[in-house]
Amino acid sequence: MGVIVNDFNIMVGTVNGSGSQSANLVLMRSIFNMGVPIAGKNIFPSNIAGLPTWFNIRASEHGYMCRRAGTEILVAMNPATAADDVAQMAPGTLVLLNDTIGLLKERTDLRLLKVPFTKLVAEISPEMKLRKLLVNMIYVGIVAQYLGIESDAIDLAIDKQFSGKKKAADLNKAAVRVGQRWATENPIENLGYRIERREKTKGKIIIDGNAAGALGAVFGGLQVLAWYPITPSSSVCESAIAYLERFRHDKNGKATYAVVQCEDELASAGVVIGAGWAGARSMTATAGPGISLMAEFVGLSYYTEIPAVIWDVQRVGPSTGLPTRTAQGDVAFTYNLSHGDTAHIVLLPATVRDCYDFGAEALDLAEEFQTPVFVLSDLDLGMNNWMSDPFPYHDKPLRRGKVLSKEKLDQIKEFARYRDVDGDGIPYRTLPGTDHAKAAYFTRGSGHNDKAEYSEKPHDYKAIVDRLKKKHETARSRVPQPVVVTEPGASIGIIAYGTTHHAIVEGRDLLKKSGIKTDYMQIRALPLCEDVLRFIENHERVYVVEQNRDGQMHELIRSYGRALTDDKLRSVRHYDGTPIDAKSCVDGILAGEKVEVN
Amino acid sequence: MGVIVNDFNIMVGTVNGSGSQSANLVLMRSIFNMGVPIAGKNIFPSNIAGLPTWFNIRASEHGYMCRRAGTEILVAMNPATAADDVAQMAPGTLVLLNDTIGLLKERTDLRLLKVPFTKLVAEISPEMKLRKLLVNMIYVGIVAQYLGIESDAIDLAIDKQFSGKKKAADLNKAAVRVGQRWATENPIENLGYRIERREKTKGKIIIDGNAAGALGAVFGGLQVLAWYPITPSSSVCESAIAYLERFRHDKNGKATYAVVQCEDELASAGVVIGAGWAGARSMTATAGPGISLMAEFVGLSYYTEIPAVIWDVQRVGPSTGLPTRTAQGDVAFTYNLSHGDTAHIVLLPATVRDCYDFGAEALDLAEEFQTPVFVLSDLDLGMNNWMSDPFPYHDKPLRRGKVLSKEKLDQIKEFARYRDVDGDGIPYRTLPGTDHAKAAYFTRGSGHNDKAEYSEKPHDYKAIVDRLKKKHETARSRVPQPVVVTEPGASIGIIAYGTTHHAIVEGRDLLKKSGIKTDYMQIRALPLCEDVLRFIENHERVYVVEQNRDGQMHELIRSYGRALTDDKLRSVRHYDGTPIDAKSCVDGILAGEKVEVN
Amino acid sequence: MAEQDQDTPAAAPAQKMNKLGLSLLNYRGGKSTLCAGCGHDAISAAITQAYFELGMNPRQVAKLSGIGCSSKTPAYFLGEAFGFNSVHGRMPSVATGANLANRALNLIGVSGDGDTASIGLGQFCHLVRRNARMVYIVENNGVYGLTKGQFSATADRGSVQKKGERNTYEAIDVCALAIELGCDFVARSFSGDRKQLIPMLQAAIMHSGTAVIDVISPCVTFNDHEGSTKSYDYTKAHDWILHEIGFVPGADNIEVEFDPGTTRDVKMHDGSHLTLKKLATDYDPSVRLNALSVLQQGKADGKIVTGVLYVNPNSESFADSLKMVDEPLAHLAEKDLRPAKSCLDQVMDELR
Amino acid sequence: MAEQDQDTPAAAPAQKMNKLGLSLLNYRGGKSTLCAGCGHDAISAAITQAYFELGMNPRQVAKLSGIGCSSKTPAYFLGEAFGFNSVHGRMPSVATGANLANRALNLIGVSGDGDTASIGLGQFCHLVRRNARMVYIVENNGVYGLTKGQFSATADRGSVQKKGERNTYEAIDVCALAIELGCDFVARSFSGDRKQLIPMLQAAIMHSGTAVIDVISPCVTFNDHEGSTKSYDYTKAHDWILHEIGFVPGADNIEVEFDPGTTRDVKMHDGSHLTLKKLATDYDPSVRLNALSVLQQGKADGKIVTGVLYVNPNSESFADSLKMVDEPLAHLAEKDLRPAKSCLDQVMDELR
Ligand SMILES: Cc1ncc(C[n+]2csc(CCOP(=O)(O)OP(=O)(O)O)c2C)c(N)n1
Ligand SMILES: Cc1ncc(C[n+]2csc(CCOP(=O)(O)OP(=O)(O)O)c2C)c(N)n1
Ligand code: SF4
Ligand code: SF4
Ligand SMILES: [Mg+2]
Ligand SMILES: [Mg+2]
Repeated sequence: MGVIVNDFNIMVGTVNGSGSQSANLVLMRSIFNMGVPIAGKNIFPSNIAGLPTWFNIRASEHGYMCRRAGTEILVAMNPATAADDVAQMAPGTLVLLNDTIGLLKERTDLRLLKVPFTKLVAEISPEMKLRKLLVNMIYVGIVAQYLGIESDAIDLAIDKQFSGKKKAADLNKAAVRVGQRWATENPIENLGYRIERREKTKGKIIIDGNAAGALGAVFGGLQVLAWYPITPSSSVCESAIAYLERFRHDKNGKATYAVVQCEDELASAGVVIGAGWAGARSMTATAGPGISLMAEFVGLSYYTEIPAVIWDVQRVGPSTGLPTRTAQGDVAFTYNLSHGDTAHIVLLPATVRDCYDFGAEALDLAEEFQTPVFVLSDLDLGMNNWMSDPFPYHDKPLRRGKVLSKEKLDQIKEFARYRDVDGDGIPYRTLPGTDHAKAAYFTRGSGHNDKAEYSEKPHDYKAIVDRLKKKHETARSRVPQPVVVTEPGASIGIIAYGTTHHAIVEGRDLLKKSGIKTDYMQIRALPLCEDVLRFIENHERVYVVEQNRDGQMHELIRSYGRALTDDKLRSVRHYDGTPIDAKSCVDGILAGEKVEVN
Repeated sequence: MGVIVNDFNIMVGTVNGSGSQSANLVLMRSIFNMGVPIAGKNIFPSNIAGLPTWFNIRASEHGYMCRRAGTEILVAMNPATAADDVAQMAPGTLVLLNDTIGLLKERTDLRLLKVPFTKLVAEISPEMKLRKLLVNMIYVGIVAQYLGIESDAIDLAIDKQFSGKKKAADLNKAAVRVGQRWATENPIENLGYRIERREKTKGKIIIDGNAAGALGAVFGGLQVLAWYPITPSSSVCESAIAYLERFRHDKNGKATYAVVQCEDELASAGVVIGAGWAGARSMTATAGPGISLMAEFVGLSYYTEIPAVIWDVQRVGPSTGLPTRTAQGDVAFTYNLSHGDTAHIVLLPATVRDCYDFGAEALDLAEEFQTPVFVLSDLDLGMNNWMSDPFPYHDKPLRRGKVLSKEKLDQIKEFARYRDVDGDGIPYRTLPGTDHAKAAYFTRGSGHNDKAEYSEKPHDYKAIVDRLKKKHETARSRVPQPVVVTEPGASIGIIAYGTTHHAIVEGRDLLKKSGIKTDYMQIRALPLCEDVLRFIENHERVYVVEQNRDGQMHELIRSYGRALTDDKLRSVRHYDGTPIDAKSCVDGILAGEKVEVN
Repeated sequence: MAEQDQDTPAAAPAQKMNKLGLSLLNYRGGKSTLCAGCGHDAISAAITQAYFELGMNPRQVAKLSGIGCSSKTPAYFLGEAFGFNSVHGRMPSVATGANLANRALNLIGVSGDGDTASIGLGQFCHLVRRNARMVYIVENNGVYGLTKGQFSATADRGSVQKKGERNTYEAIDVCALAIELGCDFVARSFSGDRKQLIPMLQAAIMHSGTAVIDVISPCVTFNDHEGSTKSYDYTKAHDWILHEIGFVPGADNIEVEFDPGTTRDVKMHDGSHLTLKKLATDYDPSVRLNALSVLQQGKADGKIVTGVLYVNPNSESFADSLKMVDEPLAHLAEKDLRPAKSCLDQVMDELR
Repeated sequence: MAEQDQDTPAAAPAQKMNKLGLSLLNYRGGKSTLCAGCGHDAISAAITQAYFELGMNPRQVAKLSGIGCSSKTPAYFLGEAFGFNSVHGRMPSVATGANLANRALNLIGVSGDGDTASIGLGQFCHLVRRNARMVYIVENNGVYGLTKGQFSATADRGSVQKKGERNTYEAIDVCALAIELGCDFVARSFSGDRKQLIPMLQAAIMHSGTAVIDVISPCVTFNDHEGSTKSYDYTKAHDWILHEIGFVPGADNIEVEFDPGTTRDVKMHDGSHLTLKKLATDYDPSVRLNALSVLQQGKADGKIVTGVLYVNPNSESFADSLKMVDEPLAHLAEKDLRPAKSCLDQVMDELR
């Protein structure tokens, strides 16, 4: 077997709260600093400290960023899971085992190295508290040494991780050196994996989706942020707060924004709607349980036509479900959130760049369409580290929608809050406080006519909801449109969205190797547009790949599509809480194509 | 023109809080007492007193019970709407106008009678307060006299309405007499409408759907009722309380039930789930806004597999929407209520008999399937008066589902709360307080294995949600099955559910007259069953008729159905807040059939 | 200046103008659809009068409410003001959002006892805690009027429903709660006491944080019978009036004359004066525990305590505590909202 | 009878049995997954001990909670009891339902300060109002532990977060609220004061209505630093202990000996005794206003008042006020649940 260069997984099994997170990030960034694309995924429990956590670093020459099953190098630091972790390894895996951990069954088919971490770390610091943290840097040194990661790359990563704290950086570097030395003293023959310098990460950034979304919102003119903490969405708001605090004060140091940590998600939704009504760009972020609680308010926002942006960083299950696992389970629910007939704009970011773009775009769309806009991220995108090209500065004017100022009111004969003046279903609005005789109107649920007057008349109600539907139709072509990638000669299509995208990118290459050419449509928003139907028409079979049990997007497409048969449109689903990998999607498609799956 | 017998509408336009409701019920019941089928619909505003209200009495020889557009006899008592009410009448309509109301435009094409109500009522009572109420009985007398309704029939109705209160009854009878006398003194030539005695209502009852549902629940062993008032569902609970108070005390006068008026719908849902968990048959009733608020709890109930019954008496719109108008707008939302992948059992009553049956059936299904069960009624069914055959006593044992008692636990080796022992996806449960070493388990969201132990393992989660899906599949054949009515030679099918049923019953007769034969499938529950697909397969075209904007059931059928094309399955919708009438549904179908619509 | 103080007997009362040159008509709203005699209508009239007399631009006012008969009333006063009839029990959060988006708006929230003390209790408490600047009125009739008369959470234990049912729950006293939660303006009044309510409202409108006024407002249709403790008769008979209230707007810059022996003077944040004329006892509304004791005592004695229960005129509003710019956020221009390109570049650099 | 009172030095402590013949092991739960040193774990231990000493059948207990680190703890005590980890902030309604379905269940609810005072405030208040029989424990650390340390609604104004942010909101005092809302058993303790907490828990368990115990329970990971007012150090330093608490179970039928001059004796509903030994001052917990003043005073003095703040042992539980049958509803047979055919016939007749 030859040497595999820049294409393998490193898995670290550890305990949360043990400080291994910094070490893992340093290891990941060291590879990145070698010019090799990486993707880091943290698999953590729903508690604060003391439970098993795994961190997977994927190095990928091709820049594949989805989860990849299989581990080439395992660092087993957690006594509680080491036996299990080791048992799951394929023969030949390199395992670094903390030598204080005794294994019941020693496997001879692995390359198992017992590392005297406790002894090694003792050299570096006499302080027990520090040792607990530094021990992790030792495995960074060992792994780096075996893989040929250069010291410069590591030091750069450490400086970044402990930026400003030179003493800490130096201590950590010392720990890395100890690890490197130990590895040099304990060489491995024919390891078979190596990191080689490349130029593939130059200028790139590493960021998580939540921070990226926050950045987009802050540069998109976010004015009011209301939130209630919930994993995995909290860092959307926490990052936004940090950026707001840095960049959004006037010359007197006063805030050009407001943040409210609310008592719950009902309140967050209310604040966002109240602020949207009064003319501020407002947003909140939550996860499924919060979405459920916001249902009534979202319906109000839809019927009263008030802008509101709601991020849903999707996780698994109800309440104590699997709050630290990922899913795309809220697509259908958010699209039609609230009782009665409703349909909302939903943006579906796949990358951190999308998060950044949609952070601003959602605010624009909400004000343009005067309606709630959802951004459906997920835990994998939101909380993991992703490599990306740097984000461009958006300098197009903010789209504030059809707002009638005092001056504009002077120019028009009549103002009717809910009238379809332009034929696009989107009415004009005025903002509270506008000092004009024609400005004021009374906002209430659906019981109103086009002048916002109370009405229980059948035709008034029907007119309102028909126009709302028209507005939704208008949105089809104005939300972010799908991106299509084709392969000459392909008769099979794949549709995916959100983080499933990354599994498709790799999956298509794998499929191609199996002789199956595919075209790929990445859906980026709801409502769906005509192109989706054309894409389906133009292919023999189309696989909709997603991360939920019920094939929610598959159903939405079937619902939207005319004359779609199941024979043509097929559903591939992955829904065990882990991010979808390329293999799951390939296997699903191969099964559909009745190709033998290995 | 001949005389139309037993087949016309009487509309009374009045003011709510004016006491006309009793008069309208007496008039309706008088016709009923003549043996002629009736249906009464109250169109009332969302306030307490002083706003326009209309009451429509349909007399129907055929027993059609849906709304029928058009008015043959108008009683215009409300100065605020009289002009409008009168303007809408077709030529020839008999209009009884309170002579204190001046009309701007007098129409000569109507048969307009100005009735000196104020003068007439003065004869009966000197008390102003009483006069305000009694004035309404005068129009009862007049209309009854013109139509040939016998005094016996009226007196019987009055005795029922004022049961026990002889003095009130006598006063009201006197007012009726005054009306009758006035009518006799002011005869109409060739009125063209008449009530003739029939035998079609013998033994029948008149009840509203909410009371019927409450009765079903109380006779179905309801133990805990939690509620928060909301129109149009309040009377489900208020009726249940009345029946519970009458029939559900032990020999010491102690209650065998508990009722909690909660602080909101979140709390109602919580109480129902807590009670269901602890082993009581529990239920709540609400409308759309409450459903929205219950979303999180319903997801918990689904994943933790706790029985819960939730009535949704559907109304229109959000909050201040049209809370006193009817709709079938919550079908899709309740079916998949809560974030993540969920699917619930939903019962769809069409008649008051269904309400009664489902009142008990929902409690059975909830315990059998250990899951939330919705009953989707609507304002039209819930709050209007419907004629029905009397309800049979259900004497089959209550179905309490798979509960392991202390004794049963002794007999089994292991108890695993979430294990699929029987292959139907439904696990066994124990009730809190069971004094057995094997009994206790810990209830939490989806993060558990089949022994109810905490687990974040991918395969544990997948196993749980796959089994939940299986359970839902099991439900397909165990929920109330569709009812099919056929017409020899029909190639067109109609699918409807809930109150739309009544428009279909009449609509099919109308269609037949237009030469279009139809078969009809009445869906009575979700999840859908295979029969629905077979019904579609067996017809050239199938119209799904319903009362919401987005064709929600149409979409659910398309989602469930394989290989259904839009060309075959079509959607007919009525959604202006009024109950669907036969004509709307016929017009929709004729348009689809490209038959000229008049 | 202060035109409302000039008594011009020549002009018909309808013509009377306030300092903005507006007549009472400019402060009226749509026609009420409530039951004739409903306490809520009297409160709407008092609100109309209070704003008119203050000479506040109605277009700078925003009216918010939840759901209920009470929550309908914003449609019946200040027709020139923007209104928002939101969802049941959640107006406080909507008002908070509106306050943050445009702090120059003068907010008035109208709620019911069900809307506030039943479904909305959590939001009410948290609004008070945040101290967003607004007047929050509870039109308290002890029942859910709009859903036909069920007991609400403010119904007194032992009080009797129209159909005869007796309430077995302890009543929630929203004033006591607000005081306990740190609210800096808490008062109770009676819809039948216009003389008390109008100046109380004016002081509340000028208060710099959340001002809570619980107004007993009888529901003539469902809760005005014997056995009710929220009927007109009962309230009149059991009203324990703490003091006679007066209000002198600060903008008028008039030196207030009052006798320190008989009248307390509270100088509000904006310089206006709330005067409290001593009645039977001398009540000091600047001590929280006083308010709690007087409420407990009222409860023990079967009295309804009305008046300004607690006031701290130096209340730091939510917007201030957030250190927001003075200009309403909603009025900020794009340049204030989008940071410069250099800021983004800086962040990108850090992420490399 | 009272085996826990016999001091049998021969038996090893682990073997010690209670009156049911169960050892402490029978009252233990699963292994905790909380941070080492978390206050919540100490509370779980106290709960374990309290039930063990009471000799209550653990299978008759049901443990309920919302969501949070605190709400996880029902998994860590009383492993033989049924548990329900429900949704965030809404455990009170679930507990109410469980109480109605089976009034024989001995309910213990565990919540956090976020779970109770932020998202769950409304439900908490309404639970107290209903007075469903249960112990309701707030494990109060002033932060949302499980979501990594944001301030909750019980964080004191001015207290400092780990990252340095200062809290600008007024703290919600759940004890004061509960007292204001008519709760008949309200106490505060400290996770570090096992001696106080155990008898307090025992009295709460025997209380006939809702018993609220707010336990300051430091979060070692996010709120145990300087500047925190919920740290171990701060709480120890500022603990104002009202009295020394003892508990004598009533089933033992032992005449309680106490010195009326130094000790107050509260005879609980079931005959057991709560004894409160006077410390610096003689605190009378039978007067609501006393509790409110002592809390206000504590606040003014920067003290954390711990002890039994208010107790009224003659509390009418929710199930009693509903006049329910004594037998748990969940145990009723079909014949009790479905009225006779004649009843239906009667209704049908009326509808004709
Ligand atoms: C979520 C929700 N639940 C229930 C209702 C029904 N509802 C409307 S108003 C109301 C109670 C109003 O009582 P209150 O606030 O006291 O106002 P009042 O009518 O007495 O003035 C209720 C329960 C609703 N609109 N929304
Ligand atoms: C509806 C909902 N919103 C938010 C969350 C996220 N969440 C879980 S626990 C928690 C706060 C817990 O704080 P607290 O009750 O004080 O418990 P602690 O962890 O401090 O013991 C939050 C916000 C959730 N689970 N559900
Ligand atoms: S029902 Fe009561 S609260 Fe509602 S409008 Fe009528 S009197 Fe007022
Ligand atoms: S985070 Fe805080 S509250 Fe949570 S377990 Fe750790 S110490 Fe306890
Ligand atoms: Mg009320
Ligand atoms: Mg906490």
